[in-house]
Amino acid sequence: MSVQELEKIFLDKIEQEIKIEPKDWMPDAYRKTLVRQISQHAHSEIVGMLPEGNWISRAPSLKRKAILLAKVQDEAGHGLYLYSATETLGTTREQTIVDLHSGKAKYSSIFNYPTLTWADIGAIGWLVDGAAILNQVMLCRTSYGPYARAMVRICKEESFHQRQGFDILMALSKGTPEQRDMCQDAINRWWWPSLMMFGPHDSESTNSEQSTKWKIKRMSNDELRQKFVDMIAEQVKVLNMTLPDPNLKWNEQTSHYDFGEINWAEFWNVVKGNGPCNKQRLDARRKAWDEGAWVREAASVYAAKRKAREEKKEEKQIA
Amino acid sequence: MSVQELEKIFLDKIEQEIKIEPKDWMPDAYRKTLVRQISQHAHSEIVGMLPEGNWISRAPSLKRKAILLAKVQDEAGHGLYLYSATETLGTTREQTIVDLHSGKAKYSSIFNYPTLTWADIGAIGWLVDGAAILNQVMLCRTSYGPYARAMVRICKEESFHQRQGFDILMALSKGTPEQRDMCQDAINRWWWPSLMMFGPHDSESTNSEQSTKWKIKRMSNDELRQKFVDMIAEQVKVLNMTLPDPNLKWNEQTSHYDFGEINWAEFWNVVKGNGPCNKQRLDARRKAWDEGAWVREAASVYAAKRKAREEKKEEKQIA
Amino acid sequence: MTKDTLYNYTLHLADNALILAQRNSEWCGHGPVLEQDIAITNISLDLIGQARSLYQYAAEVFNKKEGREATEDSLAYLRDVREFKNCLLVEQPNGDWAQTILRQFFFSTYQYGLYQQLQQSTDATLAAIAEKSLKEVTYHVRWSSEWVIRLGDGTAESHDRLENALDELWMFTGELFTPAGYELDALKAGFGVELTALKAAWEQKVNEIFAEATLPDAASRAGVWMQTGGKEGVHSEQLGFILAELQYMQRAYPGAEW
Amino acid sequence: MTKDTLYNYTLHLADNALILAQRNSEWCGHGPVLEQDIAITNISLDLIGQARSLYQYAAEVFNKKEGREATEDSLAYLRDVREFKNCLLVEQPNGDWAQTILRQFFFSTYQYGLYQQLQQSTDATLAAIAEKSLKEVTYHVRWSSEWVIRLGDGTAESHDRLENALDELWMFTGELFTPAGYELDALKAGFGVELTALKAAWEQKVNEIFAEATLPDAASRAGVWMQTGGKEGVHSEQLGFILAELQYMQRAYPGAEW
Repeated sequence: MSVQELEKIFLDKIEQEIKIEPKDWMPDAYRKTLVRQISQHAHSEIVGMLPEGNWISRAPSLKRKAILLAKVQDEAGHGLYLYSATETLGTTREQTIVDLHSGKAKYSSIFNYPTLTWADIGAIGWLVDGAAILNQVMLCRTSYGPYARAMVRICKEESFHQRQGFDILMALSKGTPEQRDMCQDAINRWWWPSLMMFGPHDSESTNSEQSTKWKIKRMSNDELRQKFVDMIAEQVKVLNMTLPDPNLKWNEQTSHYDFGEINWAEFWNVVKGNGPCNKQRLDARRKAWDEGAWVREAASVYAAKRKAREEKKEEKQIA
Repeated sequence: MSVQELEKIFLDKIEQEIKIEPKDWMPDAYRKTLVRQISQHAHSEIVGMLPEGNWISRAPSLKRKAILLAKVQDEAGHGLYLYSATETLGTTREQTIVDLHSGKAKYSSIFNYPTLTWADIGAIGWLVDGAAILNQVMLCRTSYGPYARAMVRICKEESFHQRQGFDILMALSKGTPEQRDMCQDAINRWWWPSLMMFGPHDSESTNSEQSTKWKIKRMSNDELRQKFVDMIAEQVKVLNMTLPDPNLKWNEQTSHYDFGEINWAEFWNVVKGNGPCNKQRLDARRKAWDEGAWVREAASVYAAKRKAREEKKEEKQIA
Repeated sequence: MTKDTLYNYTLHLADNALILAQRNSEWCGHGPVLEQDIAITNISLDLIGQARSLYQYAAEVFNKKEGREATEDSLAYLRDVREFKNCLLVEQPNGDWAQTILRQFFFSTYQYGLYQQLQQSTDATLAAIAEKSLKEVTYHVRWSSEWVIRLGDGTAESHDRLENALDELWMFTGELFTPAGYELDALKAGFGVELTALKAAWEQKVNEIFAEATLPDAASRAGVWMQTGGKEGVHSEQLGFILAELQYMQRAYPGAEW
Repeated sequence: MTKDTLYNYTLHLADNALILAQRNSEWCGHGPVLEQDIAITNISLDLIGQARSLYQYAAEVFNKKEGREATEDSLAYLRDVREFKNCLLVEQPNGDWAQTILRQFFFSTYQYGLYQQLQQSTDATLAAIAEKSLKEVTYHVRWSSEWVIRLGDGTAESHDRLENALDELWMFTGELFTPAGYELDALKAGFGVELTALKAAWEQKVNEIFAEATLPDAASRAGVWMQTGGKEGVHSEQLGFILAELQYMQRAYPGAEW
């Protein structure tokens, strides 16, 4: 078949909402876009373990410690699903990780902010996971089968995480004056970075158009962001807290909340590597990887030895 | 002069309380005994920095933090004086340290016990420095000049340290019930090891006799120990605390305190390397030394470069 | 005395679980392979679960006796280092992966024997916690055994590192089988476990796994002096630093609900 | 507002000194050479001394205003991470000797310029503290400068390590000269220092020492993004762990006298 014919079949499937599967023909650019997006998503899960992991040893109760530990572990699990999805596209986990460590691959910039107080763990659950979910719910219907299926599994756990985050803040909001301050302070620091998670305005977003055509994305950055603002602006009332945006206001005409302009200079600066924790995060990942090298090597050498022994045994039994 | 003549001069000096100086002839065994004893003393200062250093970051007030830091620093200074005294006998600091790290040289076994609470810092000052001082005061009159002079300097600071230790315990003894418990508990744990610091009974002490003849030592282990018990048994009353020895009792006839038998099995076991912290202490010293290797090398390479440059400059000026 | 014994004995079991969980959890996000990051975190979670059940029970025992309000969190977060009753083994630093693995293998193998006996405890709550935990511990033993074998029979480097871990940790294994006062009292009272009787089975398991891992057997270390004290609150200098982090929030915000 | 400004400004100066002292003191007993173990401890001691004077003064200011009982220790030991106002530089980990040296060199050179100006402060207490401290700081600058040169112009390894330290630390030097709100207010009120004016002299000193150390000059790093936030309480993740240790005793035993 000619490339044109293959491309037609591919586009028809997209049109008819038939998932593209690993063995199907697909345009190089589609494959590339997916590898970039899924691995970026995988890295976000893995790097995202660090800011929250920072509070595991100091979680203020045994129950909260267990919940946090389980949550960070879930993120490792999500990383695994997503690395597997990338592998179905012909890129190994190892290669993907090398790209992260070299700075070639990106991860969500939100994880370049520090977790300074326990309330940050609540704010991350509520705001960061809340923003992530909106994106992920959309991706449950993405056109590439393995990615969509990974997303279905992830979404279930993620909404659980968001509730847990909200629950942390709820406890703080009902607590002592110090706890309430801690809660408001965390919301103040995480609000704008959360809005940035949806990416640049649609008008500035270079990859969006093609991704939408291929049904990798099914909603625009600005649409998702608006949905998020509408959701959080309501939930924050339950906490008796406020969002740090004087321009936030319900708009009767649009039936949406209006909100202030994002500091895009900060966004691009953090993407470029200049956030408060970019270096720290990458250093931590590289260190874990480098210090684990001898472990991975031992495991693979042992596996080979064992396989060789078993084959020998089988040969003997046959002989 | 024959060896016999030299030896006679040497012994006459000892007899007449004239200090032996580095350039004087001395018997090999005298030199060896001194090197062993002074370097052991130096190592005790340096290793002794570790158990107390363990509480610098957690000292409970800024004032106490400063006092503790200054104290541990003084110990480093004492180490320096003593390494210098060893060097006057022809053994370099480096060689002495190598012997410590290989386990060939010893240090006072007391530092192989852990500092578990803040009260331990007080107990070390009061009991451990208190025991050390008795020994050191005696050594101010030791026959080898550089050693005696180092001791004079050390003694001044050490008695200051003992007062500071007592002061820590005094504050605790006047404090909350938890603080008083902490104080008594520390005394309970440090009392017996302090008594062991004076070494085996005179009847078991192999090096003592010759050392006494040479006036390196001027009091026996048991004499010093008795002096210590008599002193502490009085001071502990000021603290409203007790010593953990049911046999401790004033003896009208001897005008000394009687006290219970030391657990010599424990003593020898810790000397042999089996104390709670022997491995930890030596590992810490070795780590500091090994990780400092590149620093020492850089300093010496730079010094050489600089010297060469200065010589070149001088040559030019002359030419 | 039984109430005190039961309280102390239960705290000891809880402290063991909590401190090892705390140590293992330091790996979370920093493991050598993603799958093993997940596995070691799982073990942490199991141990925190055990610790919570045990602290809850200890609090119940305490409150009945004292008429005061201990909770799982007050017991975990508001006792200082001399009141903690965990054995020295669990507070040792993670070191490298070999040291973490070996610590887990030693401890889980011990805990397996302990909980098997504790299932027969005359104290129904302890028996139930032991029974419930045994399934988890069985997995911990298997997982850590496999890793001991993998590292011992892997590369020269992994073998060396495992031997090094042995040098670090062997001296803390004797305490597992040296009963503290409350353990002897618990045994007399009928709800405790005869620790010395567990030792033979523990050594057998260690030797079996060490043989596969091409490590010398336990007998080769017969001369090593065994450290004790942790169970009676005389710890290594490590524990104070663990508690400083663990307890910071509860100490800094007394009485707050989280 | 002046009282608040004075309080915050003084706390900021105190926090800088305390946190760097705490960091440096981690070396005590673990230095590369005995003489340098003593030297870095000396610097710690000087900084604790400065911190104490400053906290005492901040407490005085606070107590006059609030009629409450702040002390040097309540200020050092009972504020949480968001209330600390030290710059990011001083809370960075010790790393190796090169990193510790470079951190000290950057900070002391800054502090030298700062205290020189502060001697002229309209606030007599701050002026007196600055004057008293300046002698110490002069020595800190000299000592750390000598080490920067020694490491930069020493071996290939020491040079590399120093360059690596530069990569770690340069991004935290901008904050030194970026005034926080209370610094601007302090300047307006007449007792503060014009930070931006200190920068040129700082860079000149850095360049001079870097030249001797065979390191590229400051201009070569002109593109590096400067991190800020510490002075306003937005710290790195390091500080929480520093405080957990630093404050443990005061938190665990509230109200006790030591």
